[in-house]
Amino acid sequence: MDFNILVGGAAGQGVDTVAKVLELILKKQGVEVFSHKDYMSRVRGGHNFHQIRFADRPLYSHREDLDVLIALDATTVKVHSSQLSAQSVLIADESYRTEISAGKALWLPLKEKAVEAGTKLTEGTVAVGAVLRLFDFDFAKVWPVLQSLFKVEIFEVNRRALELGYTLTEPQFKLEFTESQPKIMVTGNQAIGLGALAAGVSFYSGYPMTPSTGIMSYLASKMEEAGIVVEQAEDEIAAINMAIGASYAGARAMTATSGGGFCLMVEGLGLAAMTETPLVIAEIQRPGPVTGFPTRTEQGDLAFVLTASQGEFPRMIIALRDPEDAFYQTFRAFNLADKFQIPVILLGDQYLGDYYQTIPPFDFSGLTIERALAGEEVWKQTEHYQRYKLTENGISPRLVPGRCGTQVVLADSDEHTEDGHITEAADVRVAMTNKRMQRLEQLREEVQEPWVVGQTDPEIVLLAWGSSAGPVREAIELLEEDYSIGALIFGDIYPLPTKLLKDLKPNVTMLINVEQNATGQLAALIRQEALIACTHSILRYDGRPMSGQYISDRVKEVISK
Amino acid sequence: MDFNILVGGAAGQGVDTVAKVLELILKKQGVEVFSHKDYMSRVRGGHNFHQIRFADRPLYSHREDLDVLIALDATTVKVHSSQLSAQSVLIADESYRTEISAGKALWLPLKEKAVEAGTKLTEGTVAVGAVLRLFDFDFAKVWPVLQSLFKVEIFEVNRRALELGYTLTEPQFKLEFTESQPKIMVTGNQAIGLGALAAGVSFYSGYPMTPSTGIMSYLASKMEEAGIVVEQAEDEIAAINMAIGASYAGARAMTATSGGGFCLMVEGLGLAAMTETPLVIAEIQRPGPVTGFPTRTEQGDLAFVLTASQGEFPRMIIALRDPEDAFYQTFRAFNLADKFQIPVILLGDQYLGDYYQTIPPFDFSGLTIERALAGEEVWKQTEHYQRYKLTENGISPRLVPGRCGTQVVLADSDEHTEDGHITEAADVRVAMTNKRMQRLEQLREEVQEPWVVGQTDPEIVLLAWGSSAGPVREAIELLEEDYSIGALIFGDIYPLPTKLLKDLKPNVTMLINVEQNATGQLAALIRQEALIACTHSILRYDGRPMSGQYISDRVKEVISK
Amino acid sequence: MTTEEQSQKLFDSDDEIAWCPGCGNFAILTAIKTALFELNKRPEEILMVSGIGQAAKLPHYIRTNGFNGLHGRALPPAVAAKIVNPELTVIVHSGDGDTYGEGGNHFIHNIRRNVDIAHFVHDNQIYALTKGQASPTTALGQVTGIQTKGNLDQPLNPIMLALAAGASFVARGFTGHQEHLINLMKEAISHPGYALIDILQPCVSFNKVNTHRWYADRVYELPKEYDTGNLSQALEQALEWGEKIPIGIFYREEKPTFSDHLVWLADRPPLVDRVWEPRDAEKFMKELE
Amino acid sequence: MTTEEQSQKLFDSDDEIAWCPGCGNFAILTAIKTALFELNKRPEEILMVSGIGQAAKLPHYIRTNGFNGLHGRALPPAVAAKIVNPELTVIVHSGDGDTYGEGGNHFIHNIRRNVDIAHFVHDNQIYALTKGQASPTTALGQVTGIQTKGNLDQPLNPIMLALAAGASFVARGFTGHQEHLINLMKEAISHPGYALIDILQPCVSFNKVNTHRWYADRVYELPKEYDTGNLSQALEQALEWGEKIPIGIFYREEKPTFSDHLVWLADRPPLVDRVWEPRDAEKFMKELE
Ligand SMILES: Cc1ncc(C[n+]2csc(CCOP(=O)(O)OP(=O)(O)O)c2C)c(N)n1
Ligand SMILES: Cc1ncc(C[n+]2csc(CCOP(=O)(O)OP(=O)(O)O)c2C)c(N)n1
Ligand code: SF4
Ligand code: SF4
Ligand SMILES: [Mg+2]
Ligand SMILES: [Mg+2]
Repeated sequence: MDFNILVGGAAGQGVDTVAKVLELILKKQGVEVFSHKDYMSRVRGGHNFHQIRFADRPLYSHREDLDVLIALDATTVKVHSSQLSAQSVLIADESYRTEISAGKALWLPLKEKAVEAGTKLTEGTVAVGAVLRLFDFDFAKVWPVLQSLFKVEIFEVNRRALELGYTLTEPQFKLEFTESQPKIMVTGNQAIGLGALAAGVSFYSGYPMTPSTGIMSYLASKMEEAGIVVEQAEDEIAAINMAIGASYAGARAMTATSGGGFCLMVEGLGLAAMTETPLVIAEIQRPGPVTGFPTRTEQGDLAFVLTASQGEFPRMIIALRDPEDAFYQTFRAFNLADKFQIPVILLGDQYLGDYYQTIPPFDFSGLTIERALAGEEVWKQTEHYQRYKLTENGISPRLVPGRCGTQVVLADSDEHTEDGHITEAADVRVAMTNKRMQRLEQLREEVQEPWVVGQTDPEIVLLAWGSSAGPVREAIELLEEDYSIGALIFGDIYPLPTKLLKDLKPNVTMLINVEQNATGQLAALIRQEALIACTHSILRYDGRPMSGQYISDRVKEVISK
Repeated sequence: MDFNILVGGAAGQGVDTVAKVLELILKKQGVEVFSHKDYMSRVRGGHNFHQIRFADRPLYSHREDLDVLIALDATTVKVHSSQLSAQSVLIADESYRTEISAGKALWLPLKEKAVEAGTKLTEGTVAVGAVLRLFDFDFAKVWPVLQSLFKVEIFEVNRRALELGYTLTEPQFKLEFTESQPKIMVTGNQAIGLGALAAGVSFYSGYPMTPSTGIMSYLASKMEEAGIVVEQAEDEIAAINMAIGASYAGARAMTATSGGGFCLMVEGLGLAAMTETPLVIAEIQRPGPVTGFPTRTEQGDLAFVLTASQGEFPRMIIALRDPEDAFYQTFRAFNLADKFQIPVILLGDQYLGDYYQTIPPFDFSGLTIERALAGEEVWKQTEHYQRYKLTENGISPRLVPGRCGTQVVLADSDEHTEDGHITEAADVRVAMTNKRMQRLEQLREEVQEPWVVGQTDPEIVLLAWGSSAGPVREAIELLEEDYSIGALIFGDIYPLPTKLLKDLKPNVTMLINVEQNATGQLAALIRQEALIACTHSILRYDGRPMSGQYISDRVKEVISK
Repeated sequence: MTTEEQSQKLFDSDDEIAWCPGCGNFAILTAIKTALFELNKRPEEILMVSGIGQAAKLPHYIRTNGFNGLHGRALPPAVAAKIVNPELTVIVHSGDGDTYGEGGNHFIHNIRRNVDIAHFVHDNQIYALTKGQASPTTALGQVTGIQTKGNLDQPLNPIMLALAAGASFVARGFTGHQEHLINLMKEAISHPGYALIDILQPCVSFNKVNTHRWYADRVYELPKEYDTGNLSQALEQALEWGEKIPIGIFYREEKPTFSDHLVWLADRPPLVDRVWEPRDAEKFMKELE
Repeated sequence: MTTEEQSQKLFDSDDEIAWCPGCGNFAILTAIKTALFELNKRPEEILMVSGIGQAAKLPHYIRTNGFNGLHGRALPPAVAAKIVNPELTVIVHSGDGDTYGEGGNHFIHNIRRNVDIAHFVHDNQIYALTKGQASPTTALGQVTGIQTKGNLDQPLNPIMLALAAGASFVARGFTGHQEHLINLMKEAISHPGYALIDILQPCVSFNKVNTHRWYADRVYELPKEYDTGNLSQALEQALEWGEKIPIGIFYREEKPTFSDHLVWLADRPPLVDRVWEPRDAEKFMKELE
């Protein structure tokens, strides 16, 4: 069982609500859900849609071919009816009636029934009812969902609308699934927020920027319960500098933004590194340059964050692969930042940030917060504490100001002595640079090798990173019957883990980087770090995410050339 | 003939004046001069020095071993007397008398004679007199220099001081040189400024930041004569956005900064690219991260500027190799920016920016300003003008607002249509991305291969870029008698010209990147772009520039290992 | 045809407007078109500059030259373009977040420059395009999707701030007083030097506090007798915000503009028309000999 | 021992001072040490935050906790540190360029936050560390190495700006009135909320206009009778700059500070002492089931 429903309409028409209702009803039915949102950078009008896919096995990506198309306006019919196949069903109000080339069109009195239910605003709910009937849904599980979503005042009218819709269609598809383990349904941005909460983040400063804002609003919604501060800064420069100040003062601190905001954080990134202040930054990519496509997806900022800021310093970059990975890696990022006293950048993107996926609940039992702060033995010493003490492993014992007896803590952005004072000495400079860079070498040992998917010792190897993980995994599933194919999917991306890359067998005939950008940024990094060149590349840069099917098709194209 | 004089003292002691007097006198004598400045980030006190080298043949770098050491304080004696050899002479006031390990110490009554001349402030001038006598200088050429440097009020007392100093020593060194062609003496920053003036820059906005400020003050000193505007912005964000606005409006515009300021320009860089507004940015590097060593030198920002800003777009990066190169490349940068409607980044550093070198006068006759603006045929057309028209070569005809009849010019930072209107269309996105990136391919054809120095088909090849050009050239001169050695010195660095790299003969046994940074940024770029890995590297990152001798010594070390 | 209709014709853009029905921005768009028409301006003489936000989309919806730059960075390119080509009528349209938040530093410092541009802030007291976070003018305590416990930062008073920074023309308008707004715009455009109008602009989608009604109930036009030349009084007047909200010109003063200081350019053509050959710079090289 | 000597002892740093002999910064350093001593503060209770510039070197020259960050960015880390650990006495020392130029946006917006910190601006009306360019407070027309035709931008009035942005404590000091300055500092540090002192600080190396003499001839202390609680009067008073320059507290008001708004943290330990286990977040996951 693997179904795909698209609901589309103009912004402000309630597309989001219809999607939310469907997602939750599906989740409560116990099926696996993968729901992807495509929206424009406007508040009313335009064309937005959700593709809600559900199945009886875990789903890793959206799909483009539809089983059901719910069109809340004529544009949706026009734009999406080409995604219908012979077995599909189109549901739309009869006023949009037109010719479609494939599938069964149900031109229903949605608007009329909505008015009958109480208000024309429930047109979408009527459509949901019609869809539920198509799948012969268990109604008992529907009401609680409706109740949780709608305020009492409007629950009744929506209930009526749903029921009216239910009468408009006949069962057509067959749901097949076994009751499964309890699941959570979560977006990448929520998972990042939750991972940060688990890690004990207590100070978040940020500036709104699509598609990263979800992280901030998620954390802001937990301010009271978690007992933390989430503050909107005047700009991204303030956001990162505030987070650094908070971290220096002893809090676990975080900020998030998208590429444009990250531009303004670049100097602060260097400040975190130079002052050796732990910091976690989530960069949720959208297509650039600059304003670009504010609400769409791309993996175009890897090269940028790799070397952002002047001079040289250690940093860790983790590309988030799916919501589950996002949770655990965000948690890990805080520990790594503390352990190495460095900035850690989490690279997400709009696709990952916004899609909903059902996954098993996170396991909190294995998580331990490791602050790596120096203890009393350091601050009770009689000598003056030295923030930047040269040590064997390049990590100076870290104390928190006002929490270390009569010691004081001096942090400095100039090149500095072990005490943190400005210096101009050549030898101190060399020692401090070595001390900083030494931790990059340690990081190289800490990094996790990419996920390995598909066959062992395959002839065709796909290389991917971040949110392409799911689609690539699905592509491999589609391809592995016919081809000797596998994939390496990078999460830790800088320093680049190169063991598996270097272990690739000589029988590899095609090495294909699969990326959501125009230049192949992972491929460039691999050339630089491992001297390995990809033979082919699959690049998408129109702002739309790759699905498993898309990748599979493109791989076949490449092979057949 | 090849002499080296160091003059050192505390900031505010007149070290700069002594150096200036010596440099100018030397230049007027007709010798070649290379004078390098080492200064601290403070206004008074500390320890500053100039190393003034002169010879009867072109000089490409400073030297560390001294013929004459002028110490205006005890620190200078302490720090620099180790640079003296048996034949060298130390000149210092008798009050600093101490043991030195090599060379002849002349402990002279400099302070006393200064007071005798009229004011103790002329101590340095007395020392200059003593030095002139050491070299038996032609006095006739000295007075005009003094007159040009000192206001009438203080000329007399300085003249007296010089004469008094002249009586304190005896000739010791022999000047040997033939009268040569007229020369100019210029720093890298001045050369950049002059190149920009020649190219017709008429709007410069910047924010002070060492070591880039020299460009701004040079241009500011020509405001009236050149009829241009130089405006200090409130911050670097404003600086670059103003320059972009000026360029959009039709002026040739420029900004300059150092790494920290460039951090704040990163988003603006993308804006220039996305709006296809020509822009020239000089990034004069200093050691980072962040504040780092404000007045010292490093080549640590190459990796940063290579990929700064989110998303992907064409840019051109030119590393400036010496003042002469700085002039011509700055001029060229404006033409390239206009031709391809892209940002062009000039990478300099403190060493290049501040050292004085005598060079042949620039040849203005070969320079042509190419604005590459569209003409009447475009704006007189009846259709509406499209700023981002898709054309075969990816370059849209560019018009200037208010200078194209009744047409209007719309520039946009979002992804846009050919008209410049915001779009969300996937196909337009792809077309526009291709259009932008297409120019990168054209740039690849435009780039200049690196300078080739040393032997043909050598076994040892040094790879260097930017301001290391001079020192590497000198190192090759020192080494080529004993070794089969040569060097490639990159000016155009992105897109990286790879022809000569790929043409390297198989007999190359050692490929050594020579860089002023800790990680080998050129080597990384070469791995990425040409899949060629260096076998060794020589890296210096203590903020001090490499001299030819330094590189030569390090090369020998590498070879002997 | 009415002025409005004529202006629509002259300044009509073929771009589809993406604002919500009922948005205050429509009134501003109509007002600026009408003001420009009544001032006898031609599309090609105008340059509209904006940052990013709902307000900042305006340059797409009017047919003039346009530069839609970065969020918060409308002013720097605007003043530079004006310096390069003083014949352009340069107008900045941007949001309250754009101008006073991300762009706050340029706001203050461009007031100091006093370049001859007009600056129209669509002040809906909210970040609209990003879906409703507090802006620098959002009331203390107002709850939003991010200010879940109420806005923690006291709001800025743009009028006060502009006066304190030394602006030579400071006004407040309201989208509900269309004629008044058109007149303000005409005055601002005609004023030599930097001219600010903070325009109260209801956002029907995200600001449910400062609605059209809310504003309409409070605003009143500064009386004819009000002396626009008295800075102390203007500062006093600017403090009024609450039960009653004054609109109109708070302060106006003629003082030297940025270009008045560029005395060395006085007899020269605008920079955009500068004629220059590389050889013209040779004299500067001579100084280095 | 005098207070000054005692304070020197307690707060003495072993770092060598890199300021020029005769620089006004020395007086500020002595004043802050004395003020802290007289307030019975201990080095470890204090956090000194600065940006980059001559003024911004101060945290190196005093033995307290210190955060010497980026040019223009002293305020953001300072307020954040205070939010995380309200027990720290947080003081920002930075230059006029740092604060009003590069950092202008943080200046305005942190006034809005009203976090309980003191902010001491060493206002030498020049960019000193970079060798003498105009700062936002440099006079119109003043010639420098970059303002070769005279400064083109009219100066900011920091007092006015702070008042307009809603600061709860606004004062001006002068390095030549040491006792007065020490008292101002003590008041500012004790003030609950954001407290600004703009300190007139002669730069002997680069500002040959606003010399010690120049200031000394002009400054006068606001009289005892001056009412520090009257905003309109403060604005009026702030306009005075020229033949006479008032120093002292222009305005002071007790209003809720940033932490007063954090009601949900009221009964909890400071964030720096927050006790938290990953499991404590599990409840948030339950909401996603
Ligand atoms: C550097 C950067 N940061 C953040 C954003 C996201 N952003 C776009 S518009 C906007 C706020 C707009 O608010 P306002 O200026 O008041 O305009 P409105 O939408 O209310 O008209 C923000 C935060 C961005 N585009 N660039
Ligand atoms: C991002 C950035 N831009 C520019 C600089 C260079 N810079 C250092 S200090 C300074 C000006 C300092 O002036 P001010 O704050 O008035 O301090 P002062 O030296 O006068 O005490 C500048 C422009 C920098 N360090 N970082
Ligand atoms: S969101 Fe608000 S400001 Fe934006 S278009 Fe809609 S009503 Fe206007
Ligand atoms: S340059 Fe000016 S501000 Fe800096 S230390 Fe010297 S006198 Fe003080
Ligand atoms: Mg707004
Ligand atoms: Mg200053």
